[in-house]
Amino acid sequence: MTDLLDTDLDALVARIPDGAKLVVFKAEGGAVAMAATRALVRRGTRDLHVVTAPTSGLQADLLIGAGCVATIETSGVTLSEFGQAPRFGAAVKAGSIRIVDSTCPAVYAGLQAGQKGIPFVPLRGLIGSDIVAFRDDYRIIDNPYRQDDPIVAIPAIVPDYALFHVPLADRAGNVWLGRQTELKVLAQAARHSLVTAERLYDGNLLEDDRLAPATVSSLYVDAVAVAPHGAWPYGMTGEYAADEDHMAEYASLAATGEGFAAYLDRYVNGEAAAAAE
Amino acid sequence: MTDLLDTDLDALVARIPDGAKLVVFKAEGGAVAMAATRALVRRGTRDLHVVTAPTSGLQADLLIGAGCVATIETSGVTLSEFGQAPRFGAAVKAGSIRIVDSTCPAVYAGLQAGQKGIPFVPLRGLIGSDIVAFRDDYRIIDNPYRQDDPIVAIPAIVPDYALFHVPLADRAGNVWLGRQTELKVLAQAARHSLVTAERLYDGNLLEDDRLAPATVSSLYVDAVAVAPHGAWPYGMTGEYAADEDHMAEYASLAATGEGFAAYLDRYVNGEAAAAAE
Amino acid sequence: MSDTGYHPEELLIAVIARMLEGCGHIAVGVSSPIPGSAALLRRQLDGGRTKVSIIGSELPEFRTDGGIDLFDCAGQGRIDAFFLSGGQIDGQANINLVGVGDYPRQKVRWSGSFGSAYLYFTVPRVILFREEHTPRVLVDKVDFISAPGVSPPNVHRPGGPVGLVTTRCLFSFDPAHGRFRLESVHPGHTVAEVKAETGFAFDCPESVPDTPAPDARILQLVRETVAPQIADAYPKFARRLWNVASAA
Amino acid sequence: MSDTGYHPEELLIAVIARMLEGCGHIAVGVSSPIPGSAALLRRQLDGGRTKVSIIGSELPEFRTDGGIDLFDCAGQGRIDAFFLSGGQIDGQANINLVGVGDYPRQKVRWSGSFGSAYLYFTVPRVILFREEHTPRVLVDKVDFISAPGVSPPNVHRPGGPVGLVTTRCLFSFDPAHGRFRLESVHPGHTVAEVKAETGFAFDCPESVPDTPAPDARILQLVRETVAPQIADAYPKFARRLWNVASAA
Repeated sequence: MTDLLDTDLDALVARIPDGAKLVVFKAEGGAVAMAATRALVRRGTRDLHVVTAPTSGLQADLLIGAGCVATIETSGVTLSEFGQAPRFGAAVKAGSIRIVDSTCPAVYAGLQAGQKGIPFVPLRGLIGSDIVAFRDDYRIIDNPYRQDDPIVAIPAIVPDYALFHVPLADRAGNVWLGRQTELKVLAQAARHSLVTAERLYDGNLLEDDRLAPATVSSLYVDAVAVAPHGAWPYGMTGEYAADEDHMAEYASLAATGEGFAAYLDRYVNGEAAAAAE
Repeated sequence: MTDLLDTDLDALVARIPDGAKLVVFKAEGGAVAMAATRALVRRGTRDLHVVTAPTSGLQADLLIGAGCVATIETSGVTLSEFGQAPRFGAAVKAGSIRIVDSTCPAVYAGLQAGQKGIPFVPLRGLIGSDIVAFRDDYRIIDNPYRQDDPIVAIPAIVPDYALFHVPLADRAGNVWLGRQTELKVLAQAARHSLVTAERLYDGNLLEDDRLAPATVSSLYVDAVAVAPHGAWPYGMTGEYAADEDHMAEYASLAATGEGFAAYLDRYVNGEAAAAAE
Repeated sequence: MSDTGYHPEELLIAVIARMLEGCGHIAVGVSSPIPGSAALLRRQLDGGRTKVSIIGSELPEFRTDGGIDLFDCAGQGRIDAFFLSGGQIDGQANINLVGVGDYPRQKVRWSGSFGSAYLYFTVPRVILFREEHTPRVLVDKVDFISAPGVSPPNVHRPGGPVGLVTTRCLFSFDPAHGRFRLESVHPGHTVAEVKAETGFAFDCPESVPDTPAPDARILQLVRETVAPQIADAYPKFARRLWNVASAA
Repeated sequence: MSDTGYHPEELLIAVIARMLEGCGHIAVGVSSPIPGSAALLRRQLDGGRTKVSIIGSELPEFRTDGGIDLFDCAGQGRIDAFFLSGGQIDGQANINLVGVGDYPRQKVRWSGSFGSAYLYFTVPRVILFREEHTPRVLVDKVDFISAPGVSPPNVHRPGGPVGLVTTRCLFSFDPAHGRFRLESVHPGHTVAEVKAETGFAFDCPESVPDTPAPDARILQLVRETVAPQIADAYPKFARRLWNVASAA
């Protein structure tokens, strides 16, 4: 079996071409591949269609601020207790990104349709919201099981790439999701999955009766890079807490374009310089 | 928090009324609640609508042979290497049960629709099969995203009860599924879940980062009975192997009505007598 | 603490807990310490029978991933109450979590609609909660409908808004007429003030009672039992109000 | 072993392995030791690059739960080849896994259709495999269509049957005409015998070659490398043929 762990962060993100549809996972729990996201920014990837599953925070804001994003399809971008996402807000105001507003269960439903290989999943709710009004890819169809019962069809979302961070990966390329079991939907809906892992698991994750249930098999994984502390400044359940000071610093710096540039210098490009020393 | 573990097998199955729609899980891996099934037979429950998710073996054959079943909705009932399911075959031939033929992914899709609270899930395939021809609850609808593209709508399956066996349950009523993660779909699609567990877990399953991902929370669980060896004569991954001698004995006895009656006496009613001694 | 003998937040917790009476399972979204406390108070009042899921909490009993399970659970009809808010809320209970100005290039952009466009339809008792009660927030018509307050009769909608709680008052909502009704004004506030600070028209009875202040038993439950529980999900909130740390 | 120097099963394994050339991921259902061995042989011939999922196997590399994941995987287009069989198979490649006689009260009831009605549509290369080659199995028209061999052009169908392997011969299948074509007859069997034992009409060229016997390299791979691997999923089969126990 091929060793899928023979890659570093730069090689991992180099697989994502300009213009790709990239799905990333929400901030809670630590599945945010922040180290890989900084590598993506350094690489200067452009014109991404970012799908947030279903929301995002610093990760999307950083990609938008750095000019990597053409379209963002999201149910919400927020820095939570650190306030609104500043580069996202500025980009919307400037009209420099295309925004595709969604609602959390519709993002999941679209990804689940992608996972099942079906063209759509019907979903309750939504009718009468401006989300539906502004999306030309939703259709209101008739429930074939009841008279006069409109329901919204959510089309399948099939991202080119899923990018996420997990606690464990093994040499065969299997990855253990921990509590973030929704990542399985992302991995199976996307054509390719790129994963960073906190650490290497010595053995085969699928052999362990306790780990196997939350393991995505290598069948769905294109490449894995080991990235200790790879969710930082987000935290990771059972591993480390979020770096609240850093989040506050980001929120403060990113409030202006100049501050954001300083943030990039210090923490994104500076990270590479520090690593090279 | 209520202790959901204060029940025995008889009390557990007494919750299932005659005529209930009951979903049970396929035989692989050991999630078959065989001890509870024998209790159900002893109780004399009648007119069940059994949905097998997606197939069954000894469990369905036993319930059918004992006269508990009015309708069976299934993708397959088989004793696998021990041959066709004899009481199922006899009941079909005699016309004594209603058979609703399905196909595995359609059972899962229907249960997933129940889990999501949506009226149906569209599914590829099936068109032109006699499964569709004989089911008046399937509809062929138009894919709203492509011209002239028929697709089958699979209606939601919402069982009254799910009945299955798991490795671990805690006192709060959380149950750990092990590798049989599809059980989550059954538990969430059904209105009520009744669970037998190999053993008690001392602590809260949701607190353990390795067990929580495959744990169904007590929100979905009505009652749990601890039933060691509860899948016997089926095996259970990581616990015990299937009892092949017993399966062969069943296949041989159940080939005739008299033999099946002898089996019931010895292993179903006899089990209660032995326990009472 | 104000000279009423209780924090203003404690009044809101008590008000919301009353609105939750009879709920079997209450779910609380992120960044909602007051609704979360109210749900936990309701649970205490009901002898612990009420199930409470607080998204983002680490307490296993309340743990939910806030993901697919949450929405499926609501779709199954297993969530009886939920809380929504809005950057704007209008008189028909439409909520806007997206932004101000002409969509999509808005002059102020908020986070986004999250799960509102779905949960507003599927959860029977949705309580709107927004502390700020000004014409800026409570508008005549929202700039973007994240989720509509009412739906035509043929739209499947087991859920919807039952009321709106602010720091000034409590409104109930009548889905048949698509209008709010002023139910009570919190102690220290007036009907005239509510009218002046509300950007939408609402039904107002001739006599509007004061919102009852939380009694001693409620305050004791909140401070002794609820406070250490909510501290797990909202440590800063619990520290500020009650100087209490997490029980976990 | 027969006097050919190989087991009849080894010929079938070699035949099927040839049909699997170019597949990236082969899935094998339950109770399929010969297809499973063929898939593992294919993997050896391809230097281990081919992925093989054997349902029911305990080897982690091949492990799949055979559940929702399997069908989702096929729906995503990530399974290139699969095997189906039938209690009856007819000349249009319709398969019947349900029973004999008028449905639903049939005189002989088999297990049921399992995943066939879906996988036959979604997996590009479905190989029909049935050892018994008699007019009882290979019928003119099946009594119940578990899964149809062909579909109208407007039906989304990336998958379907490519051929049928029995103990007597190899048929290819032409979906455009909905007919089987006799490709080769296994050593020791004849075209006349195949015609006599087949209940459906099929295309038959004037000259039908013999199925090539497995050569020494293939037999060595099967016996030394594949046998201990398949023994994990099918211990009785591996013991009977090769007296080999599981490598696990």
